[in-house]
Amino acid sequence: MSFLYAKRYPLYAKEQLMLGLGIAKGMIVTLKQFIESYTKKGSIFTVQYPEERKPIAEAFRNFPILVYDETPEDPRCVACDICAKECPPKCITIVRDRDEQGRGLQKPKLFDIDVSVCMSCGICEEVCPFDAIYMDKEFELSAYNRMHSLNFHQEQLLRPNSYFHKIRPTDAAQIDAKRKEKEKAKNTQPGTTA
Amino acid sequence: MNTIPLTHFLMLAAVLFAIGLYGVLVRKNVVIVLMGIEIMMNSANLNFIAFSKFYSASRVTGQIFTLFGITIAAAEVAVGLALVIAIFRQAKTVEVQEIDTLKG
Amino acid sequence: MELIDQLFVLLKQAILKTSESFLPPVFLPFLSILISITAIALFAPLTMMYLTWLERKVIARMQNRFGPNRVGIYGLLQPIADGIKMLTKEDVVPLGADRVVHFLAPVAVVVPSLLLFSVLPFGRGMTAVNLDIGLLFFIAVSSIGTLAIFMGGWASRNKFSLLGAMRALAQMISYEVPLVLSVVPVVMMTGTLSTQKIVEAQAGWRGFHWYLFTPWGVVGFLIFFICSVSEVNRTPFDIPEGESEIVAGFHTEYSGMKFALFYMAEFLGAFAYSALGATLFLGGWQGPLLPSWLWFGLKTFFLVFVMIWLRGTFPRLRVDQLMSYAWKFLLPMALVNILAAGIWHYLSFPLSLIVSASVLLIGFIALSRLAPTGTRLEKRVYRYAE
Amino acid sequence: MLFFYLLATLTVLGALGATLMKNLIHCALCLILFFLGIATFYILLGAEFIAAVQILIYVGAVATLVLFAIMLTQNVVGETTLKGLGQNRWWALGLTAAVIGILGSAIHHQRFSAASYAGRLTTQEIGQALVVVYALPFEVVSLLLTGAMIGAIVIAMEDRKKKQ
Repeated sequence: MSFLYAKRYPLYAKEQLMLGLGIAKGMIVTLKQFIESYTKKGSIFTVQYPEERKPIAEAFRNFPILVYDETPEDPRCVACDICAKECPPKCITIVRDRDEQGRGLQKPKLFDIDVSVCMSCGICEEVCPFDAIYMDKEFELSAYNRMHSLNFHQEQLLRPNSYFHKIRPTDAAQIDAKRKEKEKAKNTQPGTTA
Repeated sequence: MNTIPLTHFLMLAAVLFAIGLYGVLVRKNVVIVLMGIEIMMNSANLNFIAFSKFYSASRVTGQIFTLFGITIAAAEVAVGLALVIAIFRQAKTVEVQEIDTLKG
Repeated sequence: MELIDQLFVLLKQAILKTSESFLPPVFLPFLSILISITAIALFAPLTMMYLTWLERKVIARMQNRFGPNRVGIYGLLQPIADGIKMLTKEDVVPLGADRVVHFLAPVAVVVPSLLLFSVLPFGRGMTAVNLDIGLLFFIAVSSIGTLAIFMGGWASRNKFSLLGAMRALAQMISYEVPLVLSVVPVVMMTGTLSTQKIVEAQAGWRGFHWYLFTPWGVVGFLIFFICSVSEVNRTPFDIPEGESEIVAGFHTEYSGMKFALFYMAEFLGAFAYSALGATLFLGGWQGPLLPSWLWFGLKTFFLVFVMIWLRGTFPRLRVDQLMSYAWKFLLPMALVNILAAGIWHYLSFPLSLIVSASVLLIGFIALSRLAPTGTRLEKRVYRYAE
Repeated sequence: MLFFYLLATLTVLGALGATLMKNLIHCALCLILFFLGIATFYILLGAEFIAAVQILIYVGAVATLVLFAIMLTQNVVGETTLKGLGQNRWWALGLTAAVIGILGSAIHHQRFSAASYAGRLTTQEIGQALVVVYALPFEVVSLLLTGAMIGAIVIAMEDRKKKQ
């Protein structure tokens, strides 16, 4: 293959007269930018972050949250531990809730996600059979120390279904439709056998 | 400017001249010797200006001679330092005693 | 109109008159000098602070962004915030540096740049010290600044700053020569070195008596401006503190207040040189309507804007390009300019314009023949590879 | 009067520093102090033009030249140079004392008429004299300067031929 290389050659007469032209052209470009920044509307596109905010894309995902339907006490999560097993960096810890006799309940007593470890890959969202865990869009999560305050407990993770609709309207709608069908199928199916 | 007598300036110039001479005689590094010469030239110029102020006869000539003095000193330093650099490149030394290849 | 024009002069006289009552007469000359000194001492840092603000805003606008607007309304308090930050920063002195010279260098840099202000004619009758060798004093004092930069570079005992200092020294020396030569035609035309009289010589006829509107004036002004940009180590010529190559050049080892002094000296120098450019070629405070000091401010502001504009546009020159540009192009052009000014002076109007302009043009073409070669891309021919 | 003595001590200190300092760079800086001191004396004696020229040429160019020379000839990396004062210090001291003595007595005995010409010399007059009365020396000096410049460059320039 052939390389191009810059060969030096003496200036043509025409170019000699135009020696200063390149400088002038460059200066005019910057001057135009300067004036346009005051006159033209779109020329400065910086967003003043805390005051103005760019709208967040729908598919944006950050750290997971637990969704509950009516009351925070009974989240959709049944503590089946699938997401904890699937999570690559192993940042989810679940402890099943036990009633008085010690039998396991369909509810997590303790549900921790170590947000400093979580890489927001979204595997837990895909893997969860009970649509309990979804990725949130909240990214302003600064904390005072690394150890404890970044390990989110169940109370910090629970969000109502309405919040889920707000941040991801299309997915939430599909999921609710699917859940309603399953609900209906479950109602009709035991109904027929009985 | 209250009148500072002429002798003060001449005395000062003499002292400076002596310091320059001392520097030239004693220091081993050629660059400092050149500095000493520079100091001597300057003290001479000071004399010219002092006389140009105190004598109406030498009013203009004093300052003109200082101008010439300054140019000559500048030219002298330029050539001197060029020589020093050339010697240094050759003999790798700036010691006055060691640069004596012309000696018999 | 006259009142506004002579506002500051009357102010000074008023202060003198009031203080006459309780001060012994022997102190009055000192007081009058003191007033102009305090005026400069207040005016200089203020201009320096708001030049930094202006520079950041203008360059930001050229790069399609806003520039500081958090501190204060339009970021107007930003310079003060910078000042406080500079004050609180710890002042580190490198271990091997000889402390005397390390401490002395920033002082020796700021003092000349403040001295430059004493000679500038801010308005009609508003020159702090009306020396009859004002211009020569300006150039002499600015050459002291060069040395101080060397002291700074040498004292910090690190290779980068020494390299930066040597480059700065070489650059400033080689640009001082065309600077002085480009000023010579102005002195020839006015016959005096005092900045006050130079401005008075450009008076009248709605501003067309400025030296800029003569063929040698245009070329002289361009050479003067280019040399002053390089003398102040700004943009196309800012090799001494070339951030990309040698860390920060001669003020690498300076932090806190000392670095602020270097920074201040640079901006004071920029302001002083553009003010001198305005005085010599754009007719200092001459102007039709506005008061004289406002005209001076506008012209200097425009030249400072051009300096910042240059900073927003151009990349940095290589050291050898910089040197060859000074010695091979600017210096001969300045000499040709002096010749053209001589012709302009001794020929009558229509002829003088044509002859001097043509002399300058011929000079330009002859010199540009020496210009570095252009480059054209060509296919490489391999002897063995193919 | 006090002003004069203050400046005098400053200048003498600069000169002494320039000759006696061990560290070369400090020598050069004292030399600069000396040049500035001399410039203030010129102003004291009413020769502003010469003072400005002095600052421009000496502090601007000669001091830089000296600094460059010190840089280029510093084969010893450290800046503390060799012991400057050779063994011939004593008779040199004697000689300088003799010089001061002779000059001092000459100044002392000479009766100077104290007619101090107060008028300032304007740069106009200097320029006029320089070109009209002293035109020939002016041209000779310019010749000398060009000769010195070219000579200095030729001496100090690396000669390429030897390199290959």
